[in-house]
Amino acid sequence: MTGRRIGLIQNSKFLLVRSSMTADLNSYLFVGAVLFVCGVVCMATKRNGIGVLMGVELVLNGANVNFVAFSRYTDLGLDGQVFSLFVIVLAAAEAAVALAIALNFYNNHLTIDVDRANKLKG
Amino acid sequence: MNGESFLFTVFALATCLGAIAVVFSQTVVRMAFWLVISLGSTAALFFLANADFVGAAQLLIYVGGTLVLLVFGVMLTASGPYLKIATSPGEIVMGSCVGLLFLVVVYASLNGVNWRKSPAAATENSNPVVATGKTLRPIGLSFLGSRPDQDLTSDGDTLTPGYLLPFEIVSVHLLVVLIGAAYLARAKRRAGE
Amino acid sequence: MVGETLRNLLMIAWLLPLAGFAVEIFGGFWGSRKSRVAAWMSVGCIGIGFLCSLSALLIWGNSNSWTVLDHDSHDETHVDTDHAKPADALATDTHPSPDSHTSHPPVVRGKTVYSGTLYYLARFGSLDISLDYYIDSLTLVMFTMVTFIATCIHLFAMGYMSEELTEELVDHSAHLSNGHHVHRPGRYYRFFAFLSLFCFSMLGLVLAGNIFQVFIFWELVGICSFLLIGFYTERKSACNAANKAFIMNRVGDFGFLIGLMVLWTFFGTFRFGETVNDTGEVQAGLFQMLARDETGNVLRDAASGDVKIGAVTTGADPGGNRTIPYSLLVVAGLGVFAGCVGKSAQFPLQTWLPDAMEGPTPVSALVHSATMVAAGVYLVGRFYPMFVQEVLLTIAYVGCITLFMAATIAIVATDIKKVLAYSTISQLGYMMLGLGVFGWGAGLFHLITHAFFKSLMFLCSGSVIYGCHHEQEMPKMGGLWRKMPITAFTMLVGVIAISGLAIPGLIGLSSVFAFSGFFSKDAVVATSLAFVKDNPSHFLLFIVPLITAGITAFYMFRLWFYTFAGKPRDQHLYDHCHESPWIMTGPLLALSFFAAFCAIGGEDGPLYRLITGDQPAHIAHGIAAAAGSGEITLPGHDAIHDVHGTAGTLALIAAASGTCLAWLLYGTTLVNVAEIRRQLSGLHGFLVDKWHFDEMYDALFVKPAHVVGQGCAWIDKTVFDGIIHASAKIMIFVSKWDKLFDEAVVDGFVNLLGNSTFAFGRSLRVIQTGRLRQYVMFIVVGVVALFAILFTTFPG
Amino acid sequence: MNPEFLLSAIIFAPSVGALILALLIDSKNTEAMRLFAFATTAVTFGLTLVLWLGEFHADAPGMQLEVVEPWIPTWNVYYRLGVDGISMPLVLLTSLISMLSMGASWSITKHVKGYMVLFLLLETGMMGVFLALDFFLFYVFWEVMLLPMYFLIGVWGGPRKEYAAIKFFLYTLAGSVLMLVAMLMFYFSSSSSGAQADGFNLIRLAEAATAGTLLSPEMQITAFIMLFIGFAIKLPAFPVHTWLPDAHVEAPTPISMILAGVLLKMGGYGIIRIAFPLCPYGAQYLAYTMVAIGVISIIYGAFAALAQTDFKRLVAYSSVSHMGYVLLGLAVWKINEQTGETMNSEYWQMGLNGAMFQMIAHGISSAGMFFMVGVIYDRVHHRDLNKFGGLMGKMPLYGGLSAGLFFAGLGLPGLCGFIGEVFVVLSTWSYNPALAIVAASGVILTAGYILWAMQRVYLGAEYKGPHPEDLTPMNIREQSIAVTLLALAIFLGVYPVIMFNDMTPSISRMAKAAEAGYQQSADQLNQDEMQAAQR
Repeated sequence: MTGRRIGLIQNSKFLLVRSSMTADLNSYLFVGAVLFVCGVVCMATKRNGIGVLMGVELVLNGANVNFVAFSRYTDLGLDGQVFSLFVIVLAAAEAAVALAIALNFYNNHLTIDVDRANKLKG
Repeated sequence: MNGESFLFTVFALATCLGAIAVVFSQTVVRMAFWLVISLGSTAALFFLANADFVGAAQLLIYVGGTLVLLVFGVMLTASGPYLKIATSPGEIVMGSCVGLLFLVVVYASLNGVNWRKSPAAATENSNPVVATGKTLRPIGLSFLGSRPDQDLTSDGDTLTPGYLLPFEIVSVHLLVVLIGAAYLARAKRRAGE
Repeated sequence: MVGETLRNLLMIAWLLPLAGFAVEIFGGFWGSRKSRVAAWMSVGCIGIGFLCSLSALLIWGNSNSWTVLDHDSHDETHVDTDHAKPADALATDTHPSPDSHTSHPPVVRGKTVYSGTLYYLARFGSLDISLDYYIDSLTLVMFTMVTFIATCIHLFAMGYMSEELTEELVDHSAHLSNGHHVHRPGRYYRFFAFLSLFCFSMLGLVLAGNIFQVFIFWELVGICSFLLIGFYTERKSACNAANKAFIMNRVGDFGFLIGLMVLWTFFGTFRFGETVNDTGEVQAGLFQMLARDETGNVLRDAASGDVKIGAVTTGADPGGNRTIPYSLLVVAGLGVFAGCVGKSAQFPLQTWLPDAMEGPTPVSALVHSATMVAAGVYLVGRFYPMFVQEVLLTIAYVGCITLFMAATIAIVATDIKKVLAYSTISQLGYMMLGLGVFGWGAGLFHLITHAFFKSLMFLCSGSVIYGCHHEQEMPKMGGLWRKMPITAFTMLVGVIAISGLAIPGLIGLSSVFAFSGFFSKDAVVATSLAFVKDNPSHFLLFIVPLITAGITAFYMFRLWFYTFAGKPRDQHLYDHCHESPWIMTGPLLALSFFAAFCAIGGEDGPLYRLITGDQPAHIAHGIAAAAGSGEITLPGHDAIHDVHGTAGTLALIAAASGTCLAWLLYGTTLVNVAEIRRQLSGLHGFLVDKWHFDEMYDALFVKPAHVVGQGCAWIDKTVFDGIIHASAKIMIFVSKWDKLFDEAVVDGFVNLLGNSTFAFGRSLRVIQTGRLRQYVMFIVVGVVALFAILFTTFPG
Repeated sequence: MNPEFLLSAIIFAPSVGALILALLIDSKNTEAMRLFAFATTAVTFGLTLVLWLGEFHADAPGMQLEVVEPWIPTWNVYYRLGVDGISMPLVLLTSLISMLSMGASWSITKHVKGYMVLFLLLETGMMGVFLALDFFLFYVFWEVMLLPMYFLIGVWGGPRKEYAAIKFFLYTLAGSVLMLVAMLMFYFSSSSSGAQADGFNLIRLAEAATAGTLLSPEMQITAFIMLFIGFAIKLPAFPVHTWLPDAHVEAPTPISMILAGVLLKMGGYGIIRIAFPLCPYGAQYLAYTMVAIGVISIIYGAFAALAQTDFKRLVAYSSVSHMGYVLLGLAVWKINEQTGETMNSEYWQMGLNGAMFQMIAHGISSAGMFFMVGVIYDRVHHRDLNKFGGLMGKMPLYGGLSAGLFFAGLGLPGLCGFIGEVFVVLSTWSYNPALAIVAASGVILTAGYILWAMQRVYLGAEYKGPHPEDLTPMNIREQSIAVTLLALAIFLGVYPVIMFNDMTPSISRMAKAAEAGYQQSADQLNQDEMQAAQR
């Protein structure tokens, strides 16, 4: 019980200490987290297929921010940047494919509402 | 607060707020707008983190390419001038709550990890190569198989080789995706017509 | 050598009828119903048998120089000679016998008893059961008598049964359900086949060398009797009578079997006489094992009172120092006698014989008067050495009751054959009585004479029935002597013979002129008088036969008067009746000759001497009363001889008065018979109903047997099957519950598992919305939850 | 032929025939199938004759022509065959009755092929039971015989065939379960004493029982009761006889012949081959019970027969009555209570021989009786005794032959039934006079029910039942079957020693071994008591 409490206190300390933003690892990571969470929430709430796609982009960007931050503030080196480059490239490819799918969907359903794509409903 | 911190704060806020705006925007066009803001700010953050090339790539590919694609998508699928498919308020509230909770979890996890790998590196703030800010050439070299950022004297097992092969794979992958996307998106008769 | 010759001759006589039977029954005679070949074959077989028997008798007599007929020394010598020399099996006379039980010096008459083994049925260790032969004077006399009478009757039957010689015979006594008579092919050949089989069985019975073999042929004559009584299978009464005869005989045989069991258990052999087995060992027979002391009583163990077995036997001693309880010896004797009661129709098993008259008349003559029914008497005589006083007394009383009862019924019978049947029973009672009161010779003497005159009378009645077209009721006859004189007068010979009439000679009874019946009945009555003199408390054993002698004369003459004398009562019948052909009257004449003269000389005559040639050793001197043996004195020859004159006179008086009464009632019209009958209607009804024996047996045995049978079947059906069915039902019930358990619990559990899994999956289906966005939400929530768990579990 | 092979050939010749019949002969050609099946049974009969006349030595008491091959070695189960004076007559009887009843099977018109195949399998089972010397093998054949019988009754039977078949099956199965338990008792008993390899060997087990080392006296009683119930059901003895009337009534004629002629003998055979030698103490201990059951069976069966109106049922109850004599003869084993010595051993042997002979005799006479009933049933299709009559006039030859066979059943001297019955009864007095008298009274009842039945069926003025026009004379096939049976009945009745010669040495040996075994067990008990008293 004690250990758990300590953990919770430590976690809450990180949350509470954030009074000012400095360009350190944690700040980047926080930005990445915000991007990631926003992307996820976007995916979860948008009924528009394009919106969902945008959420995906946000998620990928969040990841990218993290990669770059690690590259900058740890001894990881260039790997982080290289990975974020790959992510960007793949995100582009994904966007292209996803858009193609969305177009197909639109062609078939005359809408882009993803809630209509419930053929997999159990 | 030095300049870097100021700039970071500004762009970080822009990024975050843009992303949040994307979430809460109701029309696709606005979402796209806010997304541009967010992604652009992210590119700025990349520049701040000494990742020049990545930042450039971000601007070029994302803001330039992907968003154009998105906008095309919006235009191609929008039946009205401004496509609006409303999300119910309850969903938004619930999504926000879950999102906040998720943020707490993610951030707590991130903070709970000591990201600095070795005790020796613990004192160092960053990789020396990255710390110099000149990363363009090393990235190019790393794509060609050479890793100037790595300490060759250290244990060979931890060394990462260059990214020549992944690079080639990605290029082929892009080609495949292009063809595939083109195939998928080709004009077809609509169902029922 | 004499033994072998005798054996071979008698075996020819014995087996020829069997061969005849086989040929007749399987010979395809059903193809030619009109052929008399089968009958001639049968007559030939039995005729050759008669010749063989006769020559055997002659050879036997010559082998001992006819000393058996020796007039002077007879009374003295035969006593000492008969079993003093033990019977020897296969003619090796190298066994000197210790004459320990007789005080007289042995007078060697030559070997007279021959016994031996034909073949073994089975052997178990020292026990063996075989077919034997036992040849002595009695055997030979019986053989000769049986074959002679059988030959006569066969010849008679050829005429009597001639109406069977047709392809379609109308049986007027058998009716179909539509009222018509039965039409059937004639069965001439079958009748003679059965007769041959009977002759074989009867001769086997006489030749038998052991009591078990007697039992075998006992049953065989029984079945022959069954077949012959039931010859008219279409007649229900005939079938019933056949069944009744066989089953009542079986009742007697049940007792016989008990006797056999006792004998077998304690003596270990069934043989009468000594035999040499195939290892050359001399085996004692029953007669040797049961020794008697000089008073005629059986030797008994002083301490226990048990009877010693094999006390004085020679050679190998199969008995050792074994004993048999005296009571069991009595049981054995009574058991064997029970068989004789059944076979000889004695009280209380007498009821089958009158019914047996349903068979053709030659059958009645041969089987049911002359031979088979006499077999019981023969067996008592043959088995005499094994009977102790109590058994003999029982025999005497059974005979006494029977002779009286049957005679009374005969008075009122109107069917000519029924009268003769009751007369037969009565005369068999005389024989039993004679044997029972220690008149061994007298009883068997009466057996032989009776066989002649009774078969004669039956054949005469057969001739009457034949002549009257199967009318058997005497009230419809009358005056027939004019139409059928030969029959009438031969019948009269028989009637006089059975009645015991005689013309007293000038010098007392010794030179009396009489027919055979007088002498033999006289002998019986004399013996019983001697017995009663010694044992006054059993006076009935003399009084009853004496009275019955009168009754006998009465009913026999009644029969004759009714049938042959007076005026015709049924003119139609009278007009159509005729004398029988020669093939039937010939045998009548032959038999009447023997019926009249076979016993000439009485107890000094050749027949009596022949019969008693090999009589048991203890007969001559009687048996003195001994403690524990019934306390009865049995008379010896001397005692009998003393009272002979008295008894003969009394018997003659009784017979004469009976004859006179019959003449008064039926020969003249002086007395109205119907009036007497009406006045005595109660008694008359009682007698007509045969003392109600049939009803009594029906109520006592037949009905209860059926009830018990039904009960057993019911028990089987309800109780045992009920138990089975109940257990089956319980099984089904249990299995139903088992099924329920299986379905509810075991299957239920599995189904529950499946159903709950299904339901859970179904409920999960709700969250499988197909909505992408929700999935993302779930992932997020899931991740959050996972991390929450992670944090709470590993807080560090 | 190799003598050892001969026994196997006898057992399996019918199976081979069945196989050939099943595979090679066209189902439509019924006549060919019948002829072939008949030829198979005839060959089997010929083989048994070869065995009897050529190979079998009547005067040798022990097992002959033994065959031993491992079958299931891990369980010590062997394929062990042999023949002695006890099984030889029964083997002969089995093959003969099988052949004759196959001859009677011409009346079967339904599913001829199946019938023939099952019939031949049944014969294999029966032969196996009589020839097996391994308990396990015996048991297997015992069960092998059961199934074809079930189907033969259940498929080709009368109106209540299913009921009868199941009744038969369950009864017999209940018995064989008890037998199985007893078998395992012997097996484990012998394996605990180290003689595991002989755990199913009937010869060795019997030797061990003679030496008193197989089972303790108490266990012997238990084992004997189980074996006895199993065999008594088959025999059948009162009160477990009720399957018999139903089975007989419903079974087709040839199967009734087999059932009465052979199957019932297995009960008696089992008692004399297994129960007595393996549990001599138990056998002696229960001798009185067995004698009493035998006597009750005799009287009860006769009474029940008296009440029947169904011709076949009557004959079936007569079987109960007659098989009572078998049980009676087997059990008249009297001992001296003090010393344990057998008293009047020769009378017991006579009883045993009489019982064995009664089995043979009953096999012939009852098969004949059932056949005769079947002949008339084939013609008029009913069996109601009250609706017959006059057959003697309508069918004289049939009537005559029937009369002969029924007289054999009645126990008429000169026919086979007499010898067995009377020998058994004669040996009984030395055991117990009272029971002997009751048993002897059976002769009256037997005469009663048989004669009464004959009167109702054969005698009388006219036939009272339906289909009088179908009362045609017997054909040659029927005649030859009936004549064969009657000739045998006469031959065995006149010259029984031909069977006794074969049986006596083996039976005497068995009896002596059982006596010794009893003596051992009794001594053992006495010693135990003395020791207990000393303490």
